[in-house]
Amino acid sequence: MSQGMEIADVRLQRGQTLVFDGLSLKLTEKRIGVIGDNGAGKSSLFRLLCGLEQAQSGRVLMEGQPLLQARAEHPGLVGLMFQNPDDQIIFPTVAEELALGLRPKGLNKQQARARAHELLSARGLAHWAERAVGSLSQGQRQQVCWLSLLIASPQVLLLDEPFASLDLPGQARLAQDIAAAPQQILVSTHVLDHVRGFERVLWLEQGRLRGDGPGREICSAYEADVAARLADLHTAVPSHG
Amino acid sequence: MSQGMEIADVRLQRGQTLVFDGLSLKLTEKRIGVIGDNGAGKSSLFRLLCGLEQAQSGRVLMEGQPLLQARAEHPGLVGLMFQNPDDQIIFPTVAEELALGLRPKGLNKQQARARAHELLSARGLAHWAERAVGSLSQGQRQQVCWLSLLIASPQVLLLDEPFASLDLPGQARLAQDIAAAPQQILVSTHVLDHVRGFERVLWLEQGRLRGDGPGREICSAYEADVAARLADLHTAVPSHG
Amino acid sequence: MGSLYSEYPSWLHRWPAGLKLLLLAVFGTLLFLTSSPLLLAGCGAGCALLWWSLGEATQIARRLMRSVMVAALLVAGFHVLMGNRELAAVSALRLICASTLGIALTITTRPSDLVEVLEWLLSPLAALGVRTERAAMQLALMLRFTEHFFVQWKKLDDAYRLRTGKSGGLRLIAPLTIHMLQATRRVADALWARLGF
Amino acid sequence: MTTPSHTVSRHGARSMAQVSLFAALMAVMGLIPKIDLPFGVPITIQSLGVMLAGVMLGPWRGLQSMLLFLAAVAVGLPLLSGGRGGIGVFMSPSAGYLVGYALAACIAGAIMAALPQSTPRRTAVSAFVASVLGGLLCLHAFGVLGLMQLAGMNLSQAFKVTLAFVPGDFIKCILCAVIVHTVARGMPDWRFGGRQ
Ligand SMILES: Nc1ncnc2c1ncn2[C@@H]1O[C@H](COP(=O)(O)OP(=O)(O)OP(=O)(O)O)[C@@H](O)[C@H]1O
Ligand SMILES: Nc1ncnc2c1ncn2[C@@H]1O[C@H](COP(=O)(O)OP(=O)(O)OP(=O)(O)O)[C@@H](O)[C@H]1O
Ligand SMILES: O=C(O)CCCC[C@@H]1SC[C@@H]2NC(=O)N[C@@H]21
Ligand SMILES: [Mg+2]
Ligand SMILES: [Mg+2]
Repeated sequence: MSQGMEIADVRLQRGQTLVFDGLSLKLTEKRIGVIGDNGAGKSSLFRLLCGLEQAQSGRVLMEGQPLLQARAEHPGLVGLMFQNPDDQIIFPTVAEELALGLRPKGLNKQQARARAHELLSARGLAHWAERAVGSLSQGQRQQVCWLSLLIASPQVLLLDEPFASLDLPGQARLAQDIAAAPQQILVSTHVLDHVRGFERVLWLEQGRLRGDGPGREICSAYEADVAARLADLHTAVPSHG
Repeated sequence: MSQGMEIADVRLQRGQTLVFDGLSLKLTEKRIGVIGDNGAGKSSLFRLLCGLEQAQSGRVLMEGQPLLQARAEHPGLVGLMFQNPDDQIIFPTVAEELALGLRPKGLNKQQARARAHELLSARGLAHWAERAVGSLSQGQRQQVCWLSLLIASPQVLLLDEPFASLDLPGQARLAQDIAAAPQQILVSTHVLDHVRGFERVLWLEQGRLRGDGPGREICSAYEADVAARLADLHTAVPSHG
Repeated sequence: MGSLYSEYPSWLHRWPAGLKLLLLAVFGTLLFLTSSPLLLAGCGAGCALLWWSLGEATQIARRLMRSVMVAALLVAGFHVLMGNRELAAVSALRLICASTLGIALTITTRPSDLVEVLEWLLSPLAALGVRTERAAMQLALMLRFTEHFFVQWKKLDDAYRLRTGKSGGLRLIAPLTIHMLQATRRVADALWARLGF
Repeated sequence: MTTPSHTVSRHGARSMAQVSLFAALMAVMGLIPKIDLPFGVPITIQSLGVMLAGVMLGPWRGLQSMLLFLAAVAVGLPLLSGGRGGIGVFMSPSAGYLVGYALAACIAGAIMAALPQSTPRRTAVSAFVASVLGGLLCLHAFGVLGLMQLAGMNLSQAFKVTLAFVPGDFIKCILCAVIVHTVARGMPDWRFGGRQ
């Protein structure tokens, strides 16, 4: 885990939108927050880091090796918790969904199922095992997404707004889980309090790095910027209903 | 708008889950917040109030009239902003999507398109009109959902966690929009600050009304309850990673 | 739901949908009236030119085009095996030409514009009591779902590949079926919540 | 009160979405290559779509979904296997089968609605029976009529031709049952055959 992940001079185009143009980043810290406005490129960054998007130019490296090559050699290297739970969930029942993440580890179906049941019981959610994922509330589905990542335990975790639909106890529990996890974790969020304590936070603005530093510093800088923009808005345009 | 909406002794079963059993509510206030844990029944309440779910027993009334009958006589009576933007969006481009909400008003296609372009321009988003909805970021899609509700301007607005994916400026702008709207609005959210100032907040717990009163009071009660539960958790179970 | 409609402007985007549809109908029929390999080869060259002239707009459909090519090769291979080279050339070329035209229409025409044309074509039926607006909406939904099959498949495959390191392949048929059936419920809910009475 | 034409009922919305989905399924299946047989009627996967539409949606919606699909084909969208479309195809030897698509879906749906569905396995068996009777026998009957009308064959010739498709279609009936089994397990509340 010496070099971590690295993005070198990446240019990423998604459809018509040029999302990144010459973005470079070295990601070695264990906890990294990613903040910024809607459309700034947080999800695109995560998709790039797990290989779902291919850069038009530039490189994405993992421990100095091209990401796709590294992934091919070690399945289960990088895991992504999708921003929208429905994009992540594949199977109809919770147990099947959790079991999927264990297949790359070489467990067979029975073993994987058993592990899934174990994890659910440990969390007091044993009754979810046979429930249809579609019959859970949105926040419950987001919890399933986190559990399925936890059980697969990839080396690097990318969490794309994992707190968005969770209730307050759920947010606190996830924050604990994150703090306790041994892996490297990147978290994107609009709830700054969840990343304020991180050693490093990236502030993206229109695909460029506007800020990069300790959580406390960058979060306040972003908040100040937001406040300034809102003040401008109030003086410039009368509110329209 | 004298009587508003009313739920009388409703029992609602969704699949295997008995969501409400004997829930009764009179909703006359102009701004009502709905808070509670994941799975408490917030989304189910909204689906009931707009007629998407049918109670097994009990009645849902609008101005004293059964809801479905009222909706049949006045299309565009109740509008729902879905919790998951992808559940709400039907058409591929932003302009089409916005125009759809105007059809019940009897506008033809051209007129509806023109109105959609107007609204987008007024918000400085004219360049979104022809964009594919699928190519927007999640927060941008949530904004589209709000705009399509705003343009359809139903008499009652049900907003199911409308802030969840919005960035900070977006949240502030939506809060302004909500404050400025002339209609009755119900908002469910996990970000309590957005409903703390409301005249009335409902706190749902496992399908029952645990709290009902002024925003400030109910929000602190809920927060206190969450804090107590988390403290219990810490003393009872050692944190598991 | 996603879309095959390309946001890259091309010259064909500017043509009216009705004209494009008419041309497609005419050429589509002509393709099946002729069975001369030479004539069809000419059509093939024309289609290649068309495809090339659309430039970046075709990017979104390249995967689809590749699968059409594979299909054409399979069909041609079959007929060659049966000892009929001419038929091999003819059916492969037809398939490629017809698909190119169809894809060109799809990527350069907003589905709603297509539906408007269809609505107009159906309008004489209104006199017979047919709810043409509903038929048009239904056609629009059909086109949406067609694309949604591919979008959903891609989402499932992305998620599967990410989590297991392998492509999902046929294993994803069952989940895809369920996701699509659930999509009908969501779309129905959204439709009714927004247009319903 | 007359309902304005741009609004839908709850039932109508559900029906529109389902009908559109199965028409779309046919369109997607059209992209899967067909195998041309020398007498002008291809082997295609679309007949599986017909069975599924009937079994999953029931007679009325199944019929509508096929009519929607055929209308889209007639208007010129290249949705038949091999990217074919336009009015022309209704003049070809396969026209009988095409008309049969609509009626076969309807009949398969009606049969499905009448058969037992208490467990996923029983539902799958019912789906198999419904697709053999509706999606195979009935579809081929219309196909034979079409071959006699449009390809100038006599009954026994047409019968022999259609026999060439039976093994393939039999496999499709099994596939249909397997898919129904999956759905019956994954979505226990799905109403096969459009049952109320
Ligand atoms: N599938 C896509 N195709 C084309 N463009 C896209 C796609 N997804 C996102 N974009 C565009 O790329 C840019 C970055 O989007 P991204 O989803 O990374 O933003 P984000 O920071 O995650 O925003 P949010 O806070 O709303 O989730 C935006 O301008 C967006 O419109
Ligand atoms: N489609 C469904 N079928 C069956 N049960 C459901 C369905 N949707 C939700 N439920 C169940 O109904 C209960 C209430 O769910 P609901 O979605 O209303 O919760 P919520 O308060 O909106 O939660 P969240 O904060 O996670 O959005 C939960 O126990 C949930 O598991
Ligand atoms: O695409 C067409 O032109 C329609 C072809 C009809 C093919 C019929 S459907 C029943 C039978 N089974 C097949 O595989 N092909 C024929
Ligand atoms: Mg995002
Ligand atoms: Mg909810």
